[in-house]
Amino acid sequence: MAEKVLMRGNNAMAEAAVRAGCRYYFGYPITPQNDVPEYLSGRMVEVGGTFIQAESEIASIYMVLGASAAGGRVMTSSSSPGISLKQEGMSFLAGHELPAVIANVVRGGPGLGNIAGSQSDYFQMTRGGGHGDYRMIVLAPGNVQEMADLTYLAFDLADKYRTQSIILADGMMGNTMEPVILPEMRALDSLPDKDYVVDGMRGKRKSRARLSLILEPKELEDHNWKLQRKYKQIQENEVRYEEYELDDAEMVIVAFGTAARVAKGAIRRARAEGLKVGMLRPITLWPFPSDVVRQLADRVKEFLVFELNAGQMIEDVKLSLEGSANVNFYGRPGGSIPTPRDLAKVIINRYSQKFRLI
Amino acid sequence: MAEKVLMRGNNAMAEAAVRAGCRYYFGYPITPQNDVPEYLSGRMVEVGGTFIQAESEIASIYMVLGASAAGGRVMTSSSSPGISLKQEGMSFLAGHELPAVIANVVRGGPGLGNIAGSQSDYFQMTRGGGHGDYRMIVLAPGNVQEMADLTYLAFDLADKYRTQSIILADGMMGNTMEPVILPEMRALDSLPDKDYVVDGMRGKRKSRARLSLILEPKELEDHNWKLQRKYKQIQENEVRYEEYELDDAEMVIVAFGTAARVAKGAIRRARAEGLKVGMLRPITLWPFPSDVVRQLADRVKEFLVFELNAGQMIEDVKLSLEGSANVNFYGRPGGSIPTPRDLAKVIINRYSQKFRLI
Amino acid sequence: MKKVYTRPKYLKPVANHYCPGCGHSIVHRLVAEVFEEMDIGERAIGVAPAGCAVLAYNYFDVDFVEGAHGRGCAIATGLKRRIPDAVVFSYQGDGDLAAIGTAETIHAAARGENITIVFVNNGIYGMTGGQMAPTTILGMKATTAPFGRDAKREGYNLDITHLVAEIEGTAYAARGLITSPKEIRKSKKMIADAFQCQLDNRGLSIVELVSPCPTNWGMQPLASVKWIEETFTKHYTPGVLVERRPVSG
Amino acid sequence: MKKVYTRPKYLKPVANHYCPGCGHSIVHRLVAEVFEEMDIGERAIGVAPAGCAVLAYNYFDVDFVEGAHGRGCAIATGLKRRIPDAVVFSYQGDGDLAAIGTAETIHAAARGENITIVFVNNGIYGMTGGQMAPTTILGMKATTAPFGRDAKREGYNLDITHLVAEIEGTAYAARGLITSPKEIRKSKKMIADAFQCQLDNRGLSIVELVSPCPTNWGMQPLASVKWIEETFTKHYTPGVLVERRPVSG
Amino acid sequence: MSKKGKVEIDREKCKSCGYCVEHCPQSVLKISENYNDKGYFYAEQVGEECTGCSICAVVCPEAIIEVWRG
Amino acid sequence: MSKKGKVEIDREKCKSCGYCVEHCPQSVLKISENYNDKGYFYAEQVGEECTGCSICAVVCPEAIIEVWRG
Amino acid sequence: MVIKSIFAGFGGQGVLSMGYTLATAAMVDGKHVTYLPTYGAEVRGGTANCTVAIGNEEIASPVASEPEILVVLNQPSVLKFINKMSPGGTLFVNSSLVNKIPEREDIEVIKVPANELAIEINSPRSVNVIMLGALVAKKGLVSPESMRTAIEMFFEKKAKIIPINLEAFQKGYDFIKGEESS
Amino acid sequence: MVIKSIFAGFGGQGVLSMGYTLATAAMVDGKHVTYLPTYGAEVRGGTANCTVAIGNEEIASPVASEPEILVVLNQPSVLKFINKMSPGGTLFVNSSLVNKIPEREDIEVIKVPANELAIEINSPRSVNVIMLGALVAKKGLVSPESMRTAIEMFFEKKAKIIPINLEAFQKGYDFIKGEESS
Ligand SMILES: Cc1ncc(C[n+]2csc(CCOP(=O)(O)OP(=O)(O)O)c2C)c(N)n1
Ligand SMILES: Cc1ncc(C[n+]2csc(CCOP(=O)(O)OP(=O)(O)O)c2C)c(N)n1
Ligand code: SF4
Ligand code: SF4
Ligand code: SF4
Ligand code: SF4
Ligand code: SF4
Ligand code: SF4
Ligand SMILES: [Mg+2]
Ligand SMILES: [Mg+2]
Repeated sequence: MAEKVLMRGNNAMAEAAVRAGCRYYFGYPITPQNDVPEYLSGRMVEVGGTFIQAESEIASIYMVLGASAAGGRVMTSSSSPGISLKQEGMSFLAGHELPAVIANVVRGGPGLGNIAGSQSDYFQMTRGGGHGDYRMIVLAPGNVQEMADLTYLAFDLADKYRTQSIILADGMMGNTMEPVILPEMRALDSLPDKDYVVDGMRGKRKSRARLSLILEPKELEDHNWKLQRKYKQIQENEVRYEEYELDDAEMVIVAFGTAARVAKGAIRRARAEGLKVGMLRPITLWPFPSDVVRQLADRVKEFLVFELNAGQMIEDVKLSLEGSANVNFYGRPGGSIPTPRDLAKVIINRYSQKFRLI
Repeated sequence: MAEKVLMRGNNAMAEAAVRAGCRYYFGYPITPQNDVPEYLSGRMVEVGGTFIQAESEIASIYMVLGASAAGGRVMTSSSSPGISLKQEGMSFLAGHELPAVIANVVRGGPGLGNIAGSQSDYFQMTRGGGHGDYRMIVLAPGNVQEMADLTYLAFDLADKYRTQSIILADGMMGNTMEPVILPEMRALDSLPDKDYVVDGMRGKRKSRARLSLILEPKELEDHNWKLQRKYKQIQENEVRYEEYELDDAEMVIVAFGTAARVAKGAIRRARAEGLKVGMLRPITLWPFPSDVVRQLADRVKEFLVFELNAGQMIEDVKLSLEGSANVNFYGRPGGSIPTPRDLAKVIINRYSQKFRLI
Repeated sequence: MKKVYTRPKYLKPVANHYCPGCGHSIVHRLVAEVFEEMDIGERAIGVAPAGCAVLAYNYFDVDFVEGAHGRGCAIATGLKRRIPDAVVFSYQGDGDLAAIGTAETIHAAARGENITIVFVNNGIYGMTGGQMAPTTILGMKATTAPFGRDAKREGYNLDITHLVAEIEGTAYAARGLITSPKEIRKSKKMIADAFQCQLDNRGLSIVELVSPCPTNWGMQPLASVKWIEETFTKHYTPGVLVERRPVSG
Repeated sequence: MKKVYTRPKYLKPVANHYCPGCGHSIVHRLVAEVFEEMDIGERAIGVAPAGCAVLAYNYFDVDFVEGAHGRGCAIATGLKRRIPDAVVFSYQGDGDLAAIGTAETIHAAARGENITIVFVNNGIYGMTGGQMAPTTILGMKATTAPFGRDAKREGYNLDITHLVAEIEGTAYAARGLITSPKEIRKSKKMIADAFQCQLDNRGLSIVELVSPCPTNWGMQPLASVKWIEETFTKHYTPGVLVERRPVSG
Repeated sequence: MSKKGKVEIDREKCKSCGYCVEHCPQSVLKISENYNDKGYFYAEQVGEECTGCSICAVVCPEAIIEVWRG
Repeated sequence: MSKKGKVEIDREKCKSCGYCVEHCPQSVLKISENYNDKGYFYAEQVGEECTGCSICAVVCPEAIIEVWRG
Repeated sequence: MVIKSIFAGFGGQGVLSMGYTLATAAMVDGKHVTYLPTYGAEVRGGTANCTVAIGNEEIASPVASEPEILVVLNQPSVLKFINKMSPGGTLFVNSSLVNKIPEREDIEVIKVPANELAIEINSPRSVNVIMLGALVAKKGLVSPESMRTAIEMFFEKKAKIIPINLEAFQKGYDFIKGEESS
Repeated sequence: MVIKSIFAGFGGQGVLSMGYTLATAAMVDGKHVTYLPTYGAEVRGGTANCTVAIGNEEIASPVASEPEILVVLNQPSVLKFINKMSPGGTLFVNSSLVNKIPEREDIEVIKVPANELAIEINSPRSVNVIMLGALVAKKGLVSPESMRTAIEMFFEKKAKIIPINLEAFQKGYDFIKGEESS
């Protein structure tokens, strides 16, 4: 087994990308994810890959589109405002059906906001902030190890479904260092073949075009239904989540990423007081583990959604539950991150109200 | 009363903007909304306003931000890909708390898609396709008359709440001509005063800044809660919808915009066959008429959501119902618009299955 | 008798959607001829613009990626970096390249990106129906400049090729006309030189083709080419604007 | 004794967050002095950049709008069109103005937008921690150009002020240094001339201030100004680049 | 000059722009009085003096003129 | 030259950049051996030969030098 | 009841103004009406067409997937649209330019030699208005008076050519009435 | 149990490397550990600081809102952070540069004249490592062996200065052990 190294979340993500076979990175600086381009500017030279600091986030996403159309494993990263700028390009990637890995190391919003960790881009990432009916796989790492592991996975999923995989982290996750075991380096020739790539006919085949303009409504409709079938497949196959202390739980916290991390600490405190609290941590935010939530409601009637925003994932929880359990929300927008103790208070409070403790 | 004129939806919207006191328009051509900039390029000269064809959608949205910060009633318009490009700016407008009216004459997506009418930007508009926790008032006109009326209203709402008002139309609505009665021309000096405007101190007051950067998380959190309170207020005061043939309905269609138009025709056909079908047409997509939907479910147990997309508003319907009624979906993404007859078939089919007719 | 001219092999044998007399269709032909003559069609990859040439991949018989409006140079960059031995070109209109795509164009030049830009300047937004372009000259009418472009109101027209030529990473910048047989032949030479530049790894090459848009100019085809020669070229003089780092030997 | 120099009135009496020896703080002072001397502070509206000067409104005692990264000229356009008698300026860094904001800058110039750009060129992305800027010169290191900028790998540095100067709508373009007392005085004169240009309604005015970023250059303040004079100015020569349509009489 | 040539025009694809007619040095092309299925009055060769110089092909936007010479 | 001047420096805002010290033609400024609350070794006037020329103020990034002359 | 008509022809034949004028007349008549032109220049060089829906109730869809009326000015348009027509519909063809009409027994075909008629009144550009005259005479979708008003409104800024267009309208109108009474 | 420490001082005092080295040592020790530096240059000219959390269970939050340990190298940092400290915590001050310490009776204050000690070993830049020595000696968060390994790892590319830094560590360590035993 590989050795543990102390790495910053952003760097673990960047290194995992290289190990997953990513040789094309196009980005633009923005706090709190600057480590990614900084790390890769040197690293890509070492592995013979391409690093370009583009003139903007928009240029980067279209460089991604170009390199992906030509068959490369390719990545870009940014943070909230920069991700907003990429929305058109992300819609194009979806329409063109091209794989790409995109990291959003979320900061406080809206507008210029701040550079603290936040989760307020949940809607943007899970509902498609760009135009048109499309979805992307959204992976939410819960610690630095997962920053590496899920990034590694993201490339395979992207290729498998010809889709975008999003790494949805936040400023704190990106900048925290933890010991991490890095995934192994993939040999480039072990990567899956792609038969849709635009790389020149070379006298071997007919000309090809990758495109998303389909003027005839009926044809564009068919294209859309095809996309929807693919999304359906992803929903069936790729749901990922973590169950934490759920066995005997009477109250379920639903939280992801940094919030889930804090929630674990809070749950330990609550359990220390004798409260039967557990957590469901969606790892894939899309596809959302709706069935798991729904099934939990068969035995647990009290849910608390905890997010570092004003309430976004709660919609997915409610859509899953369809009224079958009670849902409360606790949220902190704007980059505020409560301590496990703060959250434990909220949990204990809700729990006592519900189960008439005290 | 003013005379009826035959006008294209896009032009009716543009003229209504001028009559609402809009004197600043910044835009960029994109089909199917080109009439808007074309109309206003001449009209603004007539009324002494400003028309700029910007170098891009991004530049336009930031020109909007500037003119709004300086106190003007200001508008931009675009269609899906162009709206995606504006997402960063829209998040900034939300953070800066600046009013603006933005029209999205939706086309088929994702990517370049096509120029037919579509409703696949519902998520983008109602959930905020940009980063951060923010919402915008989303008005969905059902015909050309409403293109004018809701645009007129949009400016007042934008000023009242210091928010963005979105006109969510589609290619067909924008390009259809119908007789319309235009709202009256507002005198510029009748427009509400604004006390937050950045227009130079002029020796009269201290310097002011309009901004969204709030580095301290606690302060940005407070700013966010303040925004949320405002959104709450809008939800309480500004819900708009149309009820159509609901009195005795046993099945409710939920549809907006062009889809609702088609649905009316389908309902007339269904009723001609003796089916008790009605429609709820949300006019404000955000705030969504959740309470109305919820109350309807007290007596109607069968809902059919009909959208010109692969299923987006259905989430709001489900969130409103919380499992209290049965919901089905019929959708056509990619610019396909079914005929009233097609839709009637779907309705009759569902209705018969449910109520065991035939 | 011997066949001395036939449709170039890298143009598909299909009708196109361009209006009668449109410059795009001539430029397509020239590029396709150059591909055949230089024997680079098999490794060519084009980026199609949002613009009248949006369907270029339906006509060119080479690989293509459809671009978003203005982002041709960025997409071409991604393609070229992934497949350095491909001949990558971005086909763009004046709105595409000189308005929304300004930053992408300027910075591809600054990077000395080894791609070729085929830039069709018709002084107007053709596809969307005749709105003002950055290249629309003073006095010229457009659907969004109904009184004719006025410097005070609509600003000046922009010579983007000149700006690109000023940038060090640009190896070759030229402007040709799509008007008479003579000018068309010169333009073709420029296109060939631009691609040669890419083959020689010299950096960015751009050829601006000043082209008629009879439809949106409201002119007959013959009148439109005449207008180019008499009026439009006053703002856009043909010729080689810059040639840097010539291959030695 | 008479007070012959004091803090200008349009600078708030507060400490700023800039690093020791940072050029931004000197430029702030110069602009504030010009406002006072030309008596235009009461109708000044600034646009703050995303960049080290993001908090400019905390220091300038005039009205301000905070901009998004790169969009200063667009926001300034909106402001100026709404309030033509205001003195509108966009304060921007080299990343802001010459990378992400390229299109906005070029087109504000093309429109001859009657605004003033105060452009601080420190050859680096200061705020985000020393990444390469379009203006980073060849050989110079940056956190995203760890081996030093190499034309083949990272492309050439861009002289955006030169490009802007080439555009017809630009009435005034100049480049000054923030180094010695002499150069600083010249720079101040340029800033005053640029604002005068706006007062005279002559079109776009831009002043580039070549400024030290001791922190990200990894130099002491005094070493950094010396490096500007000896090395950086080889790429960015100070002087007036263009002056168009001078006021008659 | 005394070379003999001929052209073949794909009349269904002709859009009647008139460029070939305008530039043919031998004036052997003209716009027909008949139109094709798309409604365009197509160009056609009317004289025998064609030299096969290919100028018409150089200006034709539709790339539908084949030229023979010999 | 024989004019008399003096400067007053807001030492708590000084960041010790050294510009004023470097450029004072009279060399009457120096960096102190003491630091302010922010930890910067601030600049101070040490000689009497100040002419009030204001050059120090022209280069000071913090705009914290007031100059008197007369 | 809502009646839908499609007008189709080459770009330059005044197809869109036909629809627009008819829609205006319907508005003047106080009817419900929508007019939907083809929009967007994304595909060029095809035929132009537009749809008018007129009725005495709210119009559900401005699109005509099965028009009751089809007015075509050129050959390609006949081929393109004839199969969409609703059974019992009426096809108006400009018989001066259209000779091949695919057989359909369930529709009525009205041939109007519009080019010839236009030449008769010395106004070769009025082919479209002549067809409108025929349409109104045959189907009475709007009153002739409203149609005249609509024509006057349409040419408001070129008052000079109002008379000739009114004459063209009458020409087409009379052509049908003459046929009917003959 | 998780123990959180904050390290704070001027930018140039090696504050971040203090935290980083401690975190590395904890990793070598096989402990759970997180290290969170201040990031982003959006506000300049302040103090630098970082947080290290070490424990034998998963670490919930890398943030220390109530640190058990505070290590400060300059005066402003004492004032900024002392009130956040958790009761019963330990404050390590570089007493060479810090003279004002606000009173708090519920914490222990360890004064280390780090600048002087650094000069004693002829390595004025090693103030931070000396403080680390003191910290480990007093609190035993990690083993001295792991700390030495971490120092070696940190200076891997500047092998020459490893010995002097090991010496600095020992100097701080011994300072505390000396005090304790005295
Ligand atoms: C983001 C975005 N904005 C706008 C458009 C609409 N659009 C398509 S092509 C075009 C302009 C075309 O003009 P030009 O580039 O000059 O090409 P031409 O048609 O003249 O050849 C525009 C504005 C779009 N497709 N995408
Ligand atoms: C859309 C967006 N992208 C990136 C950033 C991050 N960002 C803030 S400032 C900056 C660059 C600053 O460099 P420059 O403009 O040269 O100003 P300086 O700090 O050097 O004065 C960047 C990339 C942002 N705030 N928004
Ligand atoms: S609109 Fe202009 S550019 Fe477009 S195809 Fe027609 S002539 Fe060509
Ligand atoms: S990082 Fe550079 S530009 Fe930013 S404040 Fe510090 S010295 Fe100035
Ligand atoms: S080949 Fe020459 S001579 Fe013959 S038709 Fe063409 S242009 Fe005329
Ligand atoms: S040049 Fe080509 S398209 Fe034009 S008229 Fe001649 S043959 Fe027809
Ligand atoms: S005013 Fe002149 S002489 Fe006096 S301290 Fe300043 S620079 Fe020196
Ligand atoms: S120039 Fe100003 S900040 Fe710099 S040392 Fe002198 S007084 Fe201090
Ligand atoms: Mg064009
Ligand atoms: Mg900079």
